[in-house]
Amino acid sequence: MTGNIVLNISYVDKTFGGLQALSNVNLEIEEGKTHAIIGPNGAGKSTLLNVCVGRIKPDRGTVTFNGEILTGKEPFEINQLGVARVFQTPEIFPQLSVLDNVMIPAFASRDGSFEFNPFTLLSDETKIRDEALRVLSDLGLGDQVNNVSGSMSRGDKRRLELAMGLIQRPKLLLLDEPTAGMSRADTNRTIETLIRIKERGMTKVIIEHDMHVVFSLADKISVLAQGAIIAEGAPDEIRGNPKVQEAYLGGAQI
Amino acid sequence: MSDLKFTRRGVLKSGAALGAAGVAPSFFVRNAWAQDFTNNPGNGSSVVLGFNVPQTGAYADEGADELRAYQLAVKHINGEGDGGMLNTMTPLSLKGNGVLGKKVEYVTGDTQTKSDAARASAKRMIEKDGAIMITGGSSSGVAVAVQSLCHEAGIIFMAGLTHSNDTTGKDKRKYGFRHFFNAYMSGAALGPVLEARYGKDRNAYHLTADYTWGWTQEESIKNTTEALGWKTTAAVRTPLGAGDFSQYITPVLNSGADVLILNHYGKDMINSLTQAVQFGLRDKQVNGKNFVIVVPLFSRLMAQGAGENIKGILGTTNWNWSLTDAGSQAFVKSFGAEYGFPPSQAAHTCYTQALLYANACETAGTFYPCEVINALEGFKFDGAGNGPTEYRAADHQCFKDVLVVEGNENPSSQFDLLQVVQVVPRAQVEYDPAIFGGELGTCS
Amino acid sequence: MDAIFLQVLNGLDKGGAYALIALGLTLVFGTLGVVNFAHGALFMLGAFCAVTFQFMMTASKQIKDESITFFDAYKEVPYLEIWFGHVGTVLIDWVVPLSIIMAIPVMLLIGLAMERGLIRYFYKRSHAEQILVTFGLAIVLQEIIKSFFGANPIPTPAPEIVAGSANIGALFGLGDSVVYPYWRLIYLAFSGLVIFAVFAFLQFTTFGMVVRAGMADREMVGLLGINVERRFTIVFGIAAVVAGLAGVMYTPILPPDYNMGMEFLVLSFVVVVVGGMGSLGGAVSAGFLLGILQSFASMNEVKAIIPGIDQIIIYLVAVIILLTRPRGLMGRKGVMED
Amino acid sequence: MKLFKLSAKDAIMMAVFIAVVLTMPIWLKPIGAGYPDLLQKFAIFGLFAIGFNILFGLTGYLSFGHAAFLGVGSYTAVWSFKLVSMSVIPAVIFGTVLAGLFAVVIGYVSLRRTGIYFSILTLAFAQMCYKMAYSVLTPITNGETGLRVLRDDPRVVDAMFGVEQNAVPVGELFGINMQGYPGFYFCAAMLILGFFIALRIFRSPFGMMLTAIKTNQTRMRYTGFNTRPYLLVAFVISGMYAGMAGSLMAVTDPLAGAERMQWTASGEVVLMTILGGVGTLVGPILGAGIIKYFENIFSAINESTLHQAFDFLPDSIDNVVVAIISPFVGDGWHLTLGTLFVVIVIFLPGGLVDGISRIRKRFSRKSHASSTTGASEG
Repeated sequence: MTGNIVLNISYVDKTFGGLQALSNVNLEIEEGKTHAIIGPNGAGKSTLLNVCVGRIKPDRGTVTFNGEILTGKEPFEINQLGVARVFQTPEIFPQLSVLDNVMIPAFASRDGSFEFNPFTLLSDETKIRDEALRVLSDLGLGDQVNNVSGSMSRGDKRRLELAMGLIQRPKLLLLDEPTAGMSRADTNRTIETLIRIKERGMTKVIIEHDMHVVFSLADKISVLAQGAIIAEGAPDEIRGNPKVQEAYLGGAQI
Repeated sequence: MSDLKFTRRGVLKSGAALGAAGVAPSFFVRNAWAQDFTNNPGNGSSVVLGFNVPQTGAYADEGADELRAYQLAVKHINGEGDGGMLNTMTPLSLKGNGVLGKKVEYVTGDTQTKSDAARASAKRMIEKDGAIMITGGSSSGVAVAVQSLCHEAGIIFMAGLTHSNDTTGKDKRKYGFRHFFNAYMSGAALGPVLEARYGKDRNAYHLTADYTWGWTQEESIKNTTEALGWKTTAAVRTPLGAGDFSQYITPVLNSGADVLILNHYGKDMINSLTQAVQFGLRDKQVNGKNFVIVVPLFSRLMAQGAGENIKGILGTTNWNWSLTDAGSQAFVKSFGAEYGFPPSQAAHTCYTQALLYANACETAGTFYPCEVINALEGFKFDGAGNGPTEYRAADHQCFKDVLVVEGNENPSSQFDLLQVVQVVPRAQVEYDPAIFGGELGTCS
Repeated sequence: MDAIFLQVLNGLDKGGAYALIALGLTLVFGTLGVVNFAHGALFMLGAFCAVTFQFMMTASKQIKDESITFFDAYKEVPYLEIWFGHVGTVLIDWVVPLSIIMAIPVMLLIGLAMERGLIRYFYKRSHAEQILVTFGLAIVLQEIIKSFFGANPIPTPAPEIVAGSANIGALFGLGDSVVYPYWRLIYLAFSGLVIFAVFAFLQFTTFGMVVRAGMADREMVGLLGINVERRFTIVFGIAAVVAGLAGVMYTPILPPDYNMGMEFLVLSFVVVVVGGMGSLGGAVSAGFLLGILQSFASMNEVKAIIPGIDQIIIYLVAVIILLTRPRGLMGRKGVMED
Repeated sequence: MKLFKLSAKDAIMMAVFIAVVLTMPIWLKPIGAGYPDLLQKFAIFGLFAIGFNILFGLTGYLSFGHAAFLGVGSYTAVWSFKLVSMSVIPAVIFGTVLAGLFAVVIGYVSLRRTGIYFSILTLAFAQMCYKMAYSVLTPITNGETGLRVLRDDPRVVDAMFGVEQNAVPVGELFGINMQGYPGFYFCAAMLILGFFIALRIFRSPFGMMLTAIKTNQTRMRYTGFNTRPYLLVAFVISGMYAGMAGSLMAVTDPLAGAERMQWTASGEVVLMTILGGVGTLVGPILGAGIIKYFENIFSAINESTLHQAFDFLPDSIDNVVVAIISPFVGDGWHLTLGTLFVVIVIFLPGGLVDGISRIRKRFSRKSHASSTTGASEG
């Protein structure tokens, strides 16, 4: 163990009905690193992220972030601590413009969870607007800022999602399959962006199916199968791990 | 800007002083006050009356009948048609050439049986249409609300159907006049008949509509019946517009009461009566007596809705078309000839009110409200149905005979729903105006 | 004891009526996702089916009252009585139950026409627009009825034989004062029957299965290649018939007038929502629950403790239930929550 | 002044709005609506609808109980007239604040639920207020008759300064009676103030957050916003608008009746807003105007007025025309209103304002690049 542990998931269990979605999951995320969680469909990856952001309450176990216990906190409180999440299916504000979509999270990180400010004008918020424009053009959405976000292509919506996460400058960014449904070119562009952020030292947890993405970004990989972590290590270690191969291939055979 | 009306008070002071002197000949008075009172018709050839009746909601049919009566009254005042009660009313100053030589025109509005809507409608008539008198309505809440508005605006209000004691009691106003009878008079008229029919030893159970009118009626009837020696088992308040009253009727069954008094009007009355009869209350025996139902305020229009259920049920009414006096006959005849069916009590009251106002103006020789009020106060007349009638000066309540009626067991026609049991003479229903308190205010 | 028994019975009776009125509303809510403010108008139209049928059956020969000359006063003798004598009298006496025969096809047609002609264009529109259009439609329907029948309630009595009250007390060994009107007992049984029929239809027919699946997950059913649209039309028709039947059978209890639908509208919404959106069982249980509570709240003993409780009990219960159970009694997640 | 800053476009809109409102007595005269009472009603219900739209239009929460706040505002204002002073200033302030307090309580409870559950909760609260006001609370509300101002009410402040009252006390502002046209201009000033505040809310980050909550509340929570206080503030603001509208009703006509709280009154403001255009700034005012116009003018047309209007036609045609029109006016005004609702929803989806801008767009055939509709449109 070298770095500072930012996120600590310990002994987390979760069952849905009779289905064991997570069983005794322990995970430590180091500061500044990109940690990938991989595993076959239904392994519990998304459930794990949901536990982290407060969407799902675990039956047992705790999640701590920089020493604060997250379990039992409201999603907005968790976000205010510096944990942002990028959703797998785009969760944007479809009726608002692309720019508005990005400005909203920026307000959240500036003003906190609630600010009563009906007497300032949006048009006066130049700082936030410039920041949003910068993030958008970084992600190649600069030409779409005034479009209604709901009418964008799926790939663009995913990038908008990413922009909404990035503008908050979170301490920890949780990415749920950030490139799913993107073209190869878009995927590569996203990878580049994420590498650039990595250089800035933001901690990231990525759930991903695309091994190309995983191996280009991850410093560390955890493998989840049937709700339990079956392997953990550097990318190279995971690549050669027979248990991982079995989990993937075995899963495929069934 | 002739629309600016509410600031008249200061301006009118001098006018009032002149009015108090009250000696000037009428043509002089008219000219002297040409600009002085709200909606003064001045030298115009016509005068506008405002007919404010419910056109939507539960009382829409009653409102429609009121409007028919008003239209008929306008015709007669203007000298069209057969003249109706103009031929029978005495004393009468109207000549059948309009009022003071001016043709009567009218505007209409919808009260919706809501005080807000009624006031809005009345204000429109006053501010926009230049109405010099407002009349109509089908509930006491509306009557009281519009009456006080008219008082403020300096416009005479001739109330339509309103039965609460408050209208000419604690909420009476100098500018408001009521021809219709009230709950107290209902009680006073009903008492002796109840005693004669049902004896002195009875237990009454009241179901009362839970608002001002219901309460005053409950109180009046209770006072009467308790004076007879009846006991009051319970007086239960029911929500207005409850629809289904069964949950209030079931407790009556084993309460030991042998009389059910329904202080309901309109749809509430139809529903509660229909349901009470369904519960077998009319055929029940309690304490060795026949159980009876009493509906203190009856209306023929509403009784239609209760169908067979009203047969044999006692109540009171202001007027019924089957009356045989000359005034009633004349009115029924011209109303029937015009519309093909007999008028309701609401129609009669409204028709009479319009005529009384017009006549008062003619008598006073001016439209100036204070003079018209003077002419109406204490005005004694006959030939408008219900025998000799007086507009009492002290509270602006009309005193006349009250009809005790019962649901007709064997109607001879589709309109023959109510049968007059007794015409209770005026002397029996009169009371001291002081008992209800209130203050008329002054005419300024 | 007698009093309690009577109030329970009364509560059931009220509850049956509430449940029946709410049933059609929740069906339309749950399957079509439409906020139907015209549901009360359907209830009212049903009642006026009975009125119309009564008018037809009692079409009368008018025997003029010669003593009155200035208006058309007459005594009516129905043609049915003239032609068929006693049989005619019986037919007229039974007019309310008989009008069910007419009400079913008429209400079905009205329902189908409403859905095809108007409602179907609003499935994808916002709830706000659904409210405006159905409210507008309700007003139009009301005004049409008013122009034909006037604003006054019209008496529509139950058949003579069931007009009185049954001595229930004797049946259960209670006092003599425990009587209850036959017609209300019939209404209770009838609502039970209709509710049961609707449930059975949804439970045991393939059509019902698809509708239930549609209530659970509309897109899913659409994806299966089933023509959901046509089924929705039929569901709306059924809802109209149920509302109409509730109206027909209610006429002897509440002489119908054009505005009766509006008066029941708020109540039926409260029942449906307290029951939980998208749940038929919830609507029915909420109907009975509210009926019984209302009946008890109206007892003098209760009112003596809390004055005015009978006025607000329904709303108070609605608030308490919605605060303790987020989706009413049996509501499903995600239905009408956004 | 930063507080009064507006973008150039909005400043023009504001100026036009002020001009249009203040000249209402002139341009409404030809259509028969230029008399004080109806003008006051336009302003008051416009204010009510603007406030309702801040909740419904921005957050999407459909309250079916806003009439309760209208009623509370009215009763409070009348009590202020009775106990404090005939001056309208305390009346309006007390009415608005007390309605706001009611809104805090009702909003806090009701906002625990969303969608139709929220609607029914608000409806239930309002209906309880109405039923109580009509019956058991009569000592406070004077029940069916309505609460009125009487000459012998205490009025402590007025008594202190020895202000004499007329036989019929009337609300006043610095000695001007708040009835007739002065009353209208007072209401109009409040409407303009209300419109300005609404405009600022629409253009503020706060307004943007409300719109975002409407669009995707779940996402807002994961974006770090506690949505509940936003919703509650919006609810309270719109409740205060309703309270102010209610107190203005009492100012122009010192009487408060319970039916102002009935569900039909709540439904009316919903209809006004939808009719004009949910989430638009001027739509609700337009909707309010149309409904009040129908209620007051169409209901007053009777056959004889129609005959007068079509007098220029030959008798036979006159009769036919009158026969066709008369079912839709007078006691048939509901029919016209209902038909209007249906027609507007079908042909102008999104309400009048949205429909009109759509039609304009179709004619101008502009490029579709910036076709933002909804929340931020005027």
